[in-house]
Amino acid sequence: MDFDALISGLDRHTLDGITRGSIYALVALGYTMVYGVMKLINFAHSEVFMVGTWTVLGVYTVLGVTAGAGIGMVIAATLLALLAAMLASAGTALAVERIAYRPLRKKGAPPLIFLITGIGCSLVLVEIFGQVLRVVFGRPFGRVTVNIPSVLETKTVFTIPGLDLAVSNTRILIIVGAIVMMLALDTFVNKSRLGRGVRAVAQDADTASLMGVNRERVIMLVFVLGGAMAGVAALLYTVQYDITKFDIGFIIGLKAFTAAVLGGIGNLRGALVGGLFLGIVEVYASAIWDSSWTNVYAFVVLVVILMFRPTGLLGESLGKARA
Amino acid sequence: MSQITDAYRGLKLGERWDHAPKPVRWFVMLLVVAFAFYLPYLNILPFAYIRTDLTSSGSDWASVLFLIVVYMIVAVGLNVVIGLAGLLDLGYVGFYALGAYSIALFGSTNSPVVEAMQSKFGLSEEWAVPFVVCIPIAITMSLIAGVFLGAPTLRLRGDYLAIVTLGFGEIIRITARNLDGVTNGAAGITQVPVPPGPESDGRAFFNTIDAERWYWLALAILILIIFLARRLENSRVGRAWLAIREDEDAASVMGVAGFKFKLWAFAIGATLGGLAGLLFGSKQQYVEPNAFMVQLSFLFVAMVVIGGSGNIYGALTGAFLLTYLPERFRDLVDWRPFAFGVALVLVMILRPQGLVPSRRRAREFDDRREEAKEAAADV
Amino acid sequence: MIRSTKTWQAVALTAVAGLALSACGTTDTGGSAGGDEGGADCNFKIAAMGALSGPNASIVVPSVDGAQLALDQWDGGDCEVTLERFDTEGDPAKATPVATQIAGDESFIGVIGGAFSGETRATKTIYQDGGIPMISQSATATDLTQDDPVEVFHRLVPYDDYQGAAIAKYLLDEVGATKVFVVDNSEAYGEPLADRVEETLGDSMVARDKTEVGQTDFAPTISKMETAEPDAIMYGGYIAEAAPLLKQIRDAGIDAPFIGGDGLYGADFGNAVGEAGEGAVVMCPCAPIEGDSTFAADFEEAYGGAPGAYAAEGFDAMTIFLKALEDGARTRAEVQEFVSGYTGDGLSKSIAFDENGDVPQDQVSYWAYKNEGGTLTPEVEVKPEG
Amino acid sequence: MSEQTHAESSTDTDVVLEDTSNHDQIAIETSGEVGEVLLELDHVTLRFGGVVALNDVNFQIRRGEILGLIGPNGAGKTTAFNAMTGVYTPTEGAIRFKGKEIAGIKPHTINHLGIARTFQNIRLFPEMSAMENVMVGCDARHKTSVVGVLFRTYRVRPSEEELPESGIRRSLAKVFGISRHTLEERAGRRRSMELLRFVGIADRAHELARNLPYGYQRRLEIARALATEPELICLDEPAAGFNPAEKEDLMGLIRRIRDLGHTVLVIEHDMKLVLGVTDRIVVLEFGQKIAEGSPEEVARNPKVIAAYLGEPDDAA
Repeated sequence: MDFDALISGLDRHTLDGITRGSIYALVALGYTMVYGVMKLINFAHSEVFMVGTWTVLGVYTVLGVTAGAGIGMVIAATLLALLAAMLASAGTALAVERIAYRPLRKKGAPPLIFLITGIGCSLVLVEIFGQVLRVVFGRPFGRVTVNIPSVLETKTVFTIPGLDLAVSNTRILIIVGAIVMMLALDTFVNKSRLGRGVRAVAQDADTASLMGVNRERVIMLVFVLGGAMAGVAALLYTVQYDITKFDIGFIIGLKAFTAAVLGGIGNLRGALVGGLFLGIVEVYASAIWDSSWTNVYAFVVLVVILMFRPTGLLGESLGKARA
Repeated sequence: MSQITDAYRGLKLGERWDHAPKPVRWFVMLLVVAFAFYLPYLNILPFAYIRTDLTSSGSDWASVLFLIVVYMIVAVGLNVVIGLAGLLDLGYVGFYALGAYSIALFGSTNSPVVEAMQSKFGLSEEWAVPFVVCIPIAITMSLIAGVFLGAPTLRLRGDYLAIVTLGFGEIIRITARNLDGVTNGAAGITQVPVPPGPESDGRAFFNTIDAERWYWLALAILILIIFLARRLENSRVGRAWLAIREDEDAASVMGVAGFKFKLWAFAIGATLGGLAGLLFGSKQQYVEPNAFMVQLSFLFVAMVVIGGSGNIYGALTGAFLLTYLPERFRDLVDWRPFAFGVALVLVMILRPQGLVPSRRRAREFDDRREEAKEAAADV
Repeated sequence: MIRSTKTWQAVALTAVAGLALSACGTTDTGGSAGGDEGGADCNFKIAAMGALSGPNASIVVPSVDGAQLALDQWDGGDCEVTLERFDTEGDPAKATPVATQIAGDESFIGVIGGAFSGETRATKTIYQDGGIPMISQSATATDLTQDDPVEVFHRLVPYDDYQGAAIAKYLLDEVGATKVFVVDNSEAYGEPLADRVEETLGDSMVARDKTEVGQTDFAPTISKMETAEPDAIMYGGYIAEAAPLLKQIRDAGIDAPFIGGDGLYGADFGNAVGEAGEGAVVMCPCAPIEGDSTFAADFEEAYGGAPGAYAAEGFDAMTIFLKALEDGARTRAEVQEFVSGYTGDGLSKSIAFDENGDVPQDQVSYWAYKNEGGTLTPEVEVKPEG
Repeated sequence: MSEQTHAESSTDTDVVLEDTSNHDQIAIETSGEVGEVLLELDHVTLRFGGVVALNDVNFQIRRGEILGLIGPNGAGKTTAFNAMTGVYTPTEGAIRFKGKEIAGIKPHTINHLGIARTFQNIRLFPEMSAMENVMVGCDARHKTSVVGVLFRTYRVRPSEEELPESGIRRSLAKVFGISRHTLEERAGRRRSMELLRFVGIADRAHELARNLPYGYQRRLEIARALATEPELICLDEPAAGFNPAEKEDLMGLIRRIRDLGHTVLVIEHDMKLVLGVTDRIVVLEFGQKIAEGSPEEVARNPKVIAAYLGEPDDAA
């Protein structure tokens, strides 16, 4: 136990925690929106994220960009990769909805069944990248870790005076990117007509349908939005960690789901708060002890918080997103 | 597909079974049980194709049967929690691990706990807690864990419970992996004891080669458990669980002590999970933390749901298929997980009520489908 | 009552059908396929058991391919030997039914594996009960031979204790490090290895941290490194985590040399770590395949790639079994006796097993491989003191 | 055959309440005197945030009476109900049942003390049969534990009529007794069937509750509540959605429930029904009691008339 390490490096650890938590938060949005509207844990969402990371790799490979490219090229490649990842992830999410959830909804199946098809879909997606594509195309697909070239070279942009805390360009990209996307989503859900539909269905599906809100369209929208946010997370993830792998979604998904519950599942701002909180808790605890207990800290904190706030930090309900 | 199911429905097996005279039912059940005990030796041609050791790289049939029965015990336990009481437990592997670790920690001469006891009480190095004593220890430990986990968390609503239990499963595994001084850490514990029995040819009765003995032992335990679980289902306890699953507030006003019964469901589930883990650890004679990953919990839930949650025979069918098929089709090697995923999605979409749904759930499901249709027609 | 009559008819019909079919014949399952043929026949099977599918397959498949290559190149005369591949996914629970099957089928006279320590621990008593000799190409856990050895178990790789010592020696002698930062993955492979490195380094280790398998964000570890200012970093773990760890180390501006154990050894290493891994060192108890040997070329021709992890060990393991058959061994006991007393030069090292089933340390060569442009090239041989 | 008729009639106008049950088996034993105070609301106030749902409400229910609790929508009737059955805890004041404070006690414990209720919006266990629904109610009075169910440990020496007929079983039961579980199950089934007969829906005892017609569901709720052997049964708008003929039947049923020994509290909108069946009436408006007395007194009370004129009767 080394509390001194935590105290002396508090600023540094907080920054690390926010960086880690930003990605959790973005992925958590997908869980939380789907839950808000359908009261369903979309277990395949982790794989929606995974597809995004492979898309980034694909874009970089096609463009042939590597480290040390010109600044214009870097920006263009990154934006293109972002767009592609968002599209691919949103598409995957929508496909999962169509294949695994919609037929069940039509049949009025109980929630447990959705859970199993979700797990099944997750396995299928994982295996597509780990097995099917490998057999068809060979490398880089397969069960090995694959490097994604660091198009954006990590450089210290500025140092926070007084704290002696170096902030790198990748960190700025991750934190600012995550917060901007979240604000955009929050505004969309709260201000736009489509967003109001989402909130209406989340609050009371029956009343919403009486008021003329098309529930099916809202569900599609929620999957697309959640998927797109996972796509953003995928790009930021590759910028920070440089790798992808067929099963990379699993742990991120687990953490993001925890974050969503922690913040109050169904609550958009809860996802942000939960994600950042979880990231910071994990980094703090790892600084004091070590990382081999990380999941234990995360879950213990979750249980303790649920004891006192049974519906998470901000409480649930996408309907009352203005909380 | 539908032709087959229609033909099956035409037989009205369920109804016939209900109307069959009692001696007939007993006789048929006896036949089924006898057949189950005979399975390891199954060698009659067309039926023998179900064996898993026919291909050159197959696996031992009796060992696979043993694993199937262990998972069946798990499924029966989890069915109490998920199918009857309606509590979504995604950390069931935690109890399974506890059972396996209990017997390893107290029964193996290789375990640090036993070594500590030896030095503390001046016992010989051969000494360990005897197998029969390990059984109550394992059962008690999983029971306590069930109550310990359930008491604070059962007040949480369904999906919150899911993530908390999932966390519990992970905590158990990580703790077992990290506490080197107690559990040998990631290396695991070897020399887990086996049940006592007459020795022959210098081998214990329950040895690593004659897997069919393990299978028979597990099968006997499974039959006992099914018998007891049926008793629970058809009692005030079973009704209380159903009532809670249907409408917890109304049940409470009708005098059903919701929390108490939920805790019982959890504790019973935990005990069965622990018992299955104990059998697994003992047969394996080796316990290590990586055998208890989260994914195994998902597999357990899938067994219960695929088979038809709420129905004990459904859970058994699910456990059988999800354990057996991957072993039978070992030839597919690398394609098995993919096939498994596709099968999960397909089966659930084609048959959302599960393969062998409880008759209650099947009716419930038909009604819901009607409702969904009506709702769709309204829009 | 009509209904129950029908039921009875069905039962009777099934019973008759069952009897009729049982009269037709029985399948030939298990049992002594080899023995039945009788006489001087020399038809045997050798099993290879390991993770042939799943995330860790890339560490195992090359070694089994190596064994197959040895078999293909063998001229057995009257003997006909086949290699059967048994997939365990590296999971001990899945390995036991496989082991029971192998042990129960007398036509198997040897086992190559288990590939990983966990499954080996779970199955070696089964093989012991069956009396079938095993030669592992890659299970390195110390306890397998040191704590509770079984007669039938042999391995071609030195155990973790020695590997740890070799890594420490490399760090001290070749790198000249005095402040080493040791990281492990908390798993059965990485942790004991790191423990041993720590032990050997003594005061030259400045700090130690633990991480998890599946972890990608190593920020807490990096900040500990920044505080410790190490002049070398040792990681006990696998490629999947080493890649992001390395990237984050370099991003943080720490350019101390990075060294890992044989868990990082494999053709995938370069692909995974990318540019950040340039110059990283992987220590492996595997000698580079010498230039005049045709093994590398043969392997490439047969499997379309350079021999990967433990391919040479797999080749050697098969060779030993085949030599036993050449020597006239026809039963498990005879093969077991031959293997235990075997001495000879293998591809990977010169081989002889001690009473625990280990290859004596002085015959093992540790090599440090440096990642240069995505491929691991041999740098220097290290000889740890036993 | 009657099952057929009911299934075909979508409205339940032809349902006739016919009490064919054996009252000896379902009547309850009461421990107190008729007329004594059974339940008392003593200056009960209940607030949700800033909203005052009940404001200093005072009234008593006496054993053996049928008390009506009426008031316009949102007057706090159901809130008072929920407070009595443990769903809410009063902010101030006390609720006493047989002299015992029950505020803050869990709903299932309150049920065990002797209060049962029905719900305004029917809350049966939809996937259980009518019979099973009532059995859940009977179980409230049963004692068998989980261990008792599993291992049949608790044995009872059976009385003569409880002994099985056949030879071996009879001897076995004489020696080892019969498990409490078995006896309770048997008694529960018998009692449930009687109760279903009592409310007049025994013909569809084995159908899932969700498939029963509306009127049957309402009556099933009453049967389920009666099964818990309550001294006080609270009916929350039992006539909602009923046509006049059915209301007439219901009035008879309520009286017969009282005759079994239960005390009845009825919340109702329909003045005609309330005036016709109750002994005494308490009127709430905006969370306050505005009147109390016999039906005649209440009907003449100008405050009550004003309250009801201000709010059209939606049940009419």
